[in-house]
Amino acid sequence: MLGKLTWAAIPFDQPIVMGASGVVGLAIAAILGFVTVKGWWPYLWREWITSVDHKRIGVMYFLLGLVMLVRGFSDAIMMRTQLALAAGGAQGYLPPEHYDQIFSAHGTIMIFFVAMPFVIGLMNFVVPLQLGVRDVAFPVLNNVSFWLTAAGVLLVNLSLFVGEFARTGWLAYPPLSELAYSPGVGVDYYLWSLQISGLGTLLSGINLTTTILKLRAPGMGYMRMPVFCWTALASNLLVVAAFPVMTATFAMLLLDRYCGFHFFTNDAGGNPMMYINLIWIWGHPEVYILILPAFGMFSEVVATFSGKPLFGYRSMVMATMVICMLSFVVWLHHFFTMGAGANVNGFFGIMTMIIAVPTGVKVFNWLFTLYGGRIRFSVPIHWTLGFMVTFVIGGMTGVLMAIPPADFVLHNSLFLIAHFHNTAIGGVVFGAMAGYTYWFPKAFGFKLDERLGKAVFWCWFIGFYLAFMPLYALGLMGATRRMQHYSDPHWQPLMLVAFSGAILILLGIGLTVVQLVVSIRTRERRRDLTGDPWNGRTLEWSMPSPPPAWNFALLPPVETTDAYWAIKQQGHDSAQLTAGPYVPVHVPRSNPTGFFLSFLAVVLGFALIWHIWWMAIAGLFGSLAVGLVQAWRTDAETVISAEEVAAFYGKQAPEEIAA
Amino acid sequence: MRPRIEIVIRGVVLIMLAPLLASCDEGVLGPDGPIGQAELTILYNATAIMLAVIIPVMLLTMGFAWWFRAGNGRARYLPNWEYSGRIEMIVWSIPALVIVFLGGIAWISSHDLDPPRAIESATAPLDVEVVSLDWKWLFIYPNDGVASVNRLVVPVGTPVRFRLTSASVMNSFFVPQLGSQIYTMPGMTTQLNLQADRPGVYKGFSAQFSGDGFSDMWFDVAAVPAGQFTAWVETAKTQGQALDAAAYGELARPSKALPPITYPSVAPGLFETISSRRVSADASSHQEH
Amino acid sequence: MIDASDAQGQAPGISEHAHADRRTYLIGLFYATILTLASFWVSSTDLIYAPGIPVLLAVLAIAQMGVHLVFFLHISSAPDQTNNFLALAFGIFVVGLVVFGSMIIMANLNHAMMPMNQLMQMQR
Amino acid sequence: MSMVDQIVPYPKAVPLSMRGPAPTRVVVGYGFWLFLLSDIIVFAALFAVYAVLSGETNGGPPGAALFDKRHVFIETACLLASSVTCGFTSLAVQRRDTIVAYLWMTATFVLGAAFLSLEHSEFAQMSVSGNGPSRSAFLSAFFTLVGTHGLHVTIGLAWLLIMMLQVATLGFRPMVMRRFFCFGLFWHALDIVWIGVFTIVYLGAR
Ligand code: HEA
Ligand code: HEA
Ligand code: CUA
Ligand SMILES: [Cu+2]
Repeated sequence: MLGKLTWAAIPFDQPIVMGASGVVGLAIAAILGFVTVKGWWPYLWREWITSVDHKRIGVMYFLLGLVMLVRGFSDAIMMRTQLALAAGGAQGYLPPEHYDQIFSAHGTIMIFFVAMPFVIGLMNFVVPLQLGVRDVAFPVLNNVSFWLTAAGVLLVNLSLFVGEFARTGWLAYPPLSELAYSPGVGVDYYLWSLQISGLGTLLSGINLTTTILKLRAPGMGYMRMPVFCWTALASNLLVVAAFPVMTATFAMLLLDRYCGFHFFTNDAGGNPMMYINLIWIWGHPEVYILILPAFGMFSEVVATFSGKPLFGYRSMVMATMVICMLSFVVWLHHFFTMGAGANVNGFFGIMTMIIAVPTGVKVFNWLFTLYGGRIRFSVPIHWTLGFMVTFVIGGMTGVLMAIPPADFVLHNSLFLIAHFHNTAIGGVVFGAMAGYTYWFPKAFGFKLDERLGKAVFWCWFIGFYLAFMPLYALGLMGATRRMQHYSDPHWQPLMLVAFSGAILILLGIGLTVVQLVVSIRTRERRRDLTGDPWNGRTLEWSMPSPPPAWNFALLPPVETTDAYWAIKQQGHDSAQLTAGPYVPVHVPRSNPTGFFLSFLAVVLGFALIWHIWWMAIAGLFGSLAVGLVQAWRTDAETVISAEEVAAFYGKQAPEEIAA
Repeated sequence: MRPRIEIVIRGVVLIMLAPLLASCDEGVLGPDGPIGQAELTILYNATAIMLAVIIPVMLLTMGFAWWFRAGNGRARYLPNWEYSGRIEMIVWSIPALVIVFLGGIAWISSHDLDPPRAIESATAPLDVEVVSLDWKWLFIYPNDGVASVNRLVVPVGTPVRFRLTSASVMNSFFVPQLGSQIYTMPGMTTQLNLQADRPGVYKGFSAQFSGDGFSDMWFDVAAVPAGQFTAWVETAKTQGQALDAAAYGELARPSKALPPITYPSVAPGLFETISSRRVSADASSHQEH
Repeated sequence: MIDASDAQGQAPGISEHAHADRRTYLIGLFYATILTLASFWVSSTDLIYAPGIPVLLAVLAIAQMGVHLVFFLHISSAPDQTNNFLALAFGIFVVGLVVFGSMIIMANLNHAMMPMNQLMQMQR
Repeated sequence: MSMVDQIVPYPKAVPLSMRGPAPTRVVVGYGFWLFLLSDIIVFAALFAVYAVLSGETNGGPPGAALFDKRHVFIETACLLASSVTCGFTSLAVQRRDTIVAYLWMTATFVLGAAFLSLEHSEFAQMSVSGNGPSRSAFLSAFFTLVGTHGLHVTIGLAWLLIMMLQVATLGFRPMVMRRFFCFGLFWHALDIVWIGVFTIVYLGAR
C-alpha cells in the first residue's frame, strides 16, 4: 500500500533532524495560521498564487530563492563547523552518512534552488519591462514553470524529514549513484526533484527566449536592446539547449535504478563515463546560465550609477554571444583526470581558456564605463565593484585549472571549491544582490535602507574572502573536497578562518533580513514617487513604481539604446509617456493550473520515490486532467477598460506634483 | 569609501599569502618528483602572467571608482563617452595574447605530462598495479609477486609505472607531492607515471568521493633507497597470508581505515581479473544508514 | 504600407507568401520515398564498397531530413524566417556537439583504457 | 497570449525586428519551435548514448541479429504517409473545412496507430525471447531511444484525439488553429527523428 514508506523512514533517532523538523513544522504552521487568521488567503490566491503577471512571478521566484538560501546556508554552516572540528583524529559532530547528505544537498540546493530562482526571478521581472511590452510570451506557462520549480523545492525539503537525501555529491556520479551502491531513496529524491524543477526551468527558458526574440516595443531592434536583455537571451538559449541533456541523462539513471537498465552500471556493458560526459555537457553551460544574467545586471548598474552609457555596447553583445557558444565546447575540463588522450585534453583546455577573452573584454568595458563617469556610491554599485575585484580572482583560478597538467594536481581539491565559490558568490550572488537592491524600488515602490545595505555588502565581501581564500591555500596543501574529517592538524587554523568567514556571511544574511524589515516599516519615508529613483536609462524606469498590471498603457517608442535616457534627454518625462490617449488593454487572467500541476507533481514524485504505484498513477492522471481542463479554457484574457487605465494615471499625477 | 576597500584588500591578500608562504613544503607546493615539479612550475608561470593582468584590473577598478566619484570636482565627466576603437582593440588583444601563450603551454604540457607517458630515465621503471576498493587501496607489484594495502613503497629515483582500476565505484589516485592524479574506474584501466626523487613519506589519498569511508582512504607512500626497497619486498614475501581469491574476497568487503597489510603472493592475473570485472566486489554493505 | 503583423518574421511551419499547398506535400512525399527506398536498398546491397555504406546512409538521411524541413515544415532562409532558421542552426550545432563530441571523447577514453592484452593485440 | 492592442502600419523600410511585438500566432509557433529543438536535443543525448553503447551486447545478440528490415520499412512507410496526411489536415484546417479535416485527421491517426502497433509487436517479441532492455547496455540504449520516439508518437496520437474533440466542441477558433499548427510541427519533427532512428539503429546495425 505504501511502497517502501514505513515509520522507519522518519529519523526519530536523530535529535538534530527531529529538532529542525519540529522548528520548521512549527514555523510553517505559524505562518499558515497567521495568514488564515488575517484572512489573507483569498488575496494570496487571487493576486499571487494564481497570478500570471510576470512581475509577481518574478518576485515569487526571488522569494523562493531567499527561503532556500536559508536552507543552503544552514548546510554550509554545518559543513564549515564540521571541518573546523574534525582535525587530527577527531570525527567532528557529523558522521559520514550525514555529512555526505549535507554537501550533496548544499550543492544541489544552491545551484538549482537558490541561484537559479534568483536569476530567473530577476529576468522574469525585468526583461518585459526593459523590452517595453506587457508580459512574457506565455504568461500561464510562466506560472506553471514557477510552480514546478516550487514542487522540486518541496521534494528536496521533504527528504530531510521523510527518508534521506542523496549522498553522492551534487551531480550524482554513477556507479556510486546506482542502485547497487545507493539502495536508499536519497538518489531518487535528488533525481525526481531535479526532473520536475528542470522541466519548469526548460519551459521558462523557452518562454523568455521567445519573449526576447518576438516581443519588443516598436523600434527596439536587436542592437537597441538593453545589455541585460542580451545576457538574458544568451542565458535562456543555454537553458533551452542544455537542460534537455540533463533531463535525458537523469532519465537514463532513473531507468537504471527503477527498471534494471544498464546505461551506467558496472555490469552488462554499462559505462559510467558516459554519464559523466553527458552531465557536464549540461553542467558547464549551467554555470554560464547563472553568470551571464549577472553580467547583464552589472552592466545596467555600472552604466546607471556612472551616469554614462555602457562602454563598448557592441563589444559587450558580441562577448556575450561568444561566451554563449563557447560554453558548449569546454565541458571536458571537468574530467581531465579521467584518462582521455593528450590531444583531447589539450583541445578542451584551450577552448576553456578562450572564454577568458570575451570575459576579459567585459571586465575592461565595465572599467571604461566607470572612466569619465560621475559615480554615485549607492548599494548596487558596491556590489558591482566588489564583483569586479573578486570575480577576476575566480576567473584566474579557473583559467589555471584549464591547463590540463595544472588540473591534474588541483582537480577535486579545496582549490576547486574555492574557485567556484569565488565565481558563484563573487559573481552570481553579488549580481543577485546588486539586482535585488537596484530593482527593489521598481517592484515595491520604495527603496531599501542604504546604510544597512552597505553593511550587508561589507559582511558578504569580507566574509567571502575569509571563508574562501583559505580554501585556495588548503587545496594547494593537498586538502581534497568532500572529506568529512582530515588527519593533518596543520590545516585546522585555516579551517577556523574559513569558519569565521562563514559566520560573517551569516551576519550579512541576518542583516539582509533586518534591512528588509526596517525598510518595510519605514516605507512611507522611502517611497519612490517618480518611478525613476536612480536616474535610470532603460524603459523600466519610465513607468510608475510599482508598475500597473499592464506595464505600459501605450508601447513606448524606441529610437536608441538606453531608450528612456534618450527620452529624458529630449526633455520629456514619464508623465508624458503615459499621458494617453488610453485604449482598453487585454491582460491575461489568473490561472490555477500551475498550482494544481505542481501539487500533483509533488504527489507523483513522492509516490515514485517511495514506490507507491497507485499514488503515482493518481498523480499522473490528475496532472493529465488538469491539463485537459486548461486546454478547454477559453477565457484566458480579461480587458481593463480605458477609463480604468486613465484613472490609474490620473490618480498618480497629483501625487507626483505634491512630491 | 576607497581607503576602506584598500585596507580590506590588503588584509585579505595578507591572509591569503601567509599560509601559502608558511606551508610551502606541503602538498602540491612541495613536489619531490619530476612530474609534480613540472606541474608546479606551470602553476607559478600561469599565475604570474595572469596576475600581471588581473592586479592592474583590480587597482584600476578601485582607482577609477575613487577618482570619478560624484563628489570629485576635478574629475572630468564624459557623459556620452561610450566608444573608442583604439581601446576596443587593446581590450580584445590583451586577453587574447595572454591566452595564446597559456594555450601554447596547455597544449605542449598536455602532451609532455600526459599521465600514460613514460618518464625518461636510465633506471628501468617499476610496475605497480593499483586497485581502489571500498575504502582502501591495494597495490600489487606484479614483478615481485607481492601486494600491499594502504601503503605504497617505491624506490627513490625510479620511474613508477602505474596501472589502475577500481573494484567498486570511482576513486582518484593522488599523491600531491609526486604530481598528477588519475581516476580509477570499475571495468577500466588507467595509466600513470610518477617518480619520487627524494626519500621520504608522502601522503596519498583518493580525490574522488566514493561513499561513506571516503575520508579514510589515505595511504602513505614511502620512497626509500633501492636497497631498502628490495629488503622490503623480501620481508613482505615472508609474511602473512597469500592474496588468493578467498583472501581477495575478504579484502574487497567494505571496511574503513584499515591498517597497512602486506601479502607474500598474489593470485596470478588478479589485476586483470578485477579490471575486466570478472569478479565483482560485494556492494551489499556499501551504504548503511 | 504594410502592417505590423509582419513584425519579427513568420512562425515556423507556415509560409504564407509561398502558399503551402497540396503539391508541396506531394513533392516532398515523392523525394522522401525515393530517399527512403535508396536507404533501404543501400543497406543491403553489395554493389557499393562496404565501408562506404554508413557514409552513404548518413548522406541519404541528411538529405531526407532536409526534404522534410523544406517541404513539410516549410523552413527556408527567407528574411522573414531568419529567427526560425537561426534557432534551427543553433539546435543543429548543439545536436552535433552532443553526438559527435560524446562519440569522440568516449572513443578516446575507451581506447586509452583498453585492457593490456587487447592493446598488445592491436600493436601486433 | 501576447497582448498587442495597437497594430500599427509600418513603411516597408522599417526592419522586421523594429516593428514591435509579433502577433500571437507567430509567438506561439516560435515558442513551440524552440520546444521542439529542445526535444530534439533530448534525442541527441539518446543517440549519443546509443552510438557509444551499441557494441556492448554483453554476450547477447547484436542488432543485426535482432532487427527485421521489412518490419522497419513498413513502419517507415506508415510514418511517411502520415506526414503527408498531417500536412493535408493543416491545409484543410486553414480552409476551415471541417469534414475534410476530420478525414485527414483520421487517416493520420490510423497510420500513427499502425506504426505504434508494429513497434509494440517488435518490442514484445524481443522481450519475450529474453532480449529485453536489461539484457545488455546495447539493448537498454535501443529500447530507450526507440521507445522514447514511440512515446512521442503516443503523445501525438493523444493530442490528435484531443484536437478532434476541440474542433467538435470549440470549432475553428484562433486558439484551436494555433494548436493544430503546433501539432503539425510536432508530427513532422517526429518524422525527422525517425529518419535518424531507422538509419542509425536499423540500417546501421552490425
Ligand atoms: C551558487 C552556488 C553556491 C553558493 C552560493 C554556495 C555558498 C556557500 N558554500 Fe557551497 N557549494 C556549492 C555551491 C554553492 N555554495 C556546490 C555546487 C558545492 C559542491 C557540492 C558537492 O560537493 O557535491 C558546494 C560545496 C561546499 C562545501 C563543501 C566543500 C567540500 O566538498 O569539502 C562547503 C564547505 O564549507 C561550502 C561552503 C559554502 C559556504 C560557507 C557558502 C556561504 O558562504 C555562502 C552562503 C550563501 C548563501 C546564503 C546564498 C546566497 C545568498 C544570497 C544571494 C543572499 C541574497 C539575499 C537577498 C537578495 C535578499 N560549499
Ligand atoms: C558561475 C559559476 C562559474 C563560472 C563563471 C566559472 C568560470 C570559469 N571556470 Fe569554473 N567551475 C564552476 C563554476 C564556474 N566557473 C563550478 C561550479 C565548478 C565545479 C563543479 C564541481 O566539480 O562540482 C567549476 C569547475 C571548473 C573547472 C574544473 C576543475 C576541476 O574539476 O578540476 C575548470 C577547469 O578548467 C573551470 C574553469 C573555468 C574558467 C576558465 C572560467 C572562465 O569563465 C573564467 C573567465 C574569467 C576571467 C578569466 C576573469 C576576467 C578576465 C580578465 C580580467 C582578462 C584577463 C585574464 C586573462 C587573460 C586570464 N571551472
Ligand atoms: Cu572510466 Cu576508463
Ligand atoms: Cu566548467
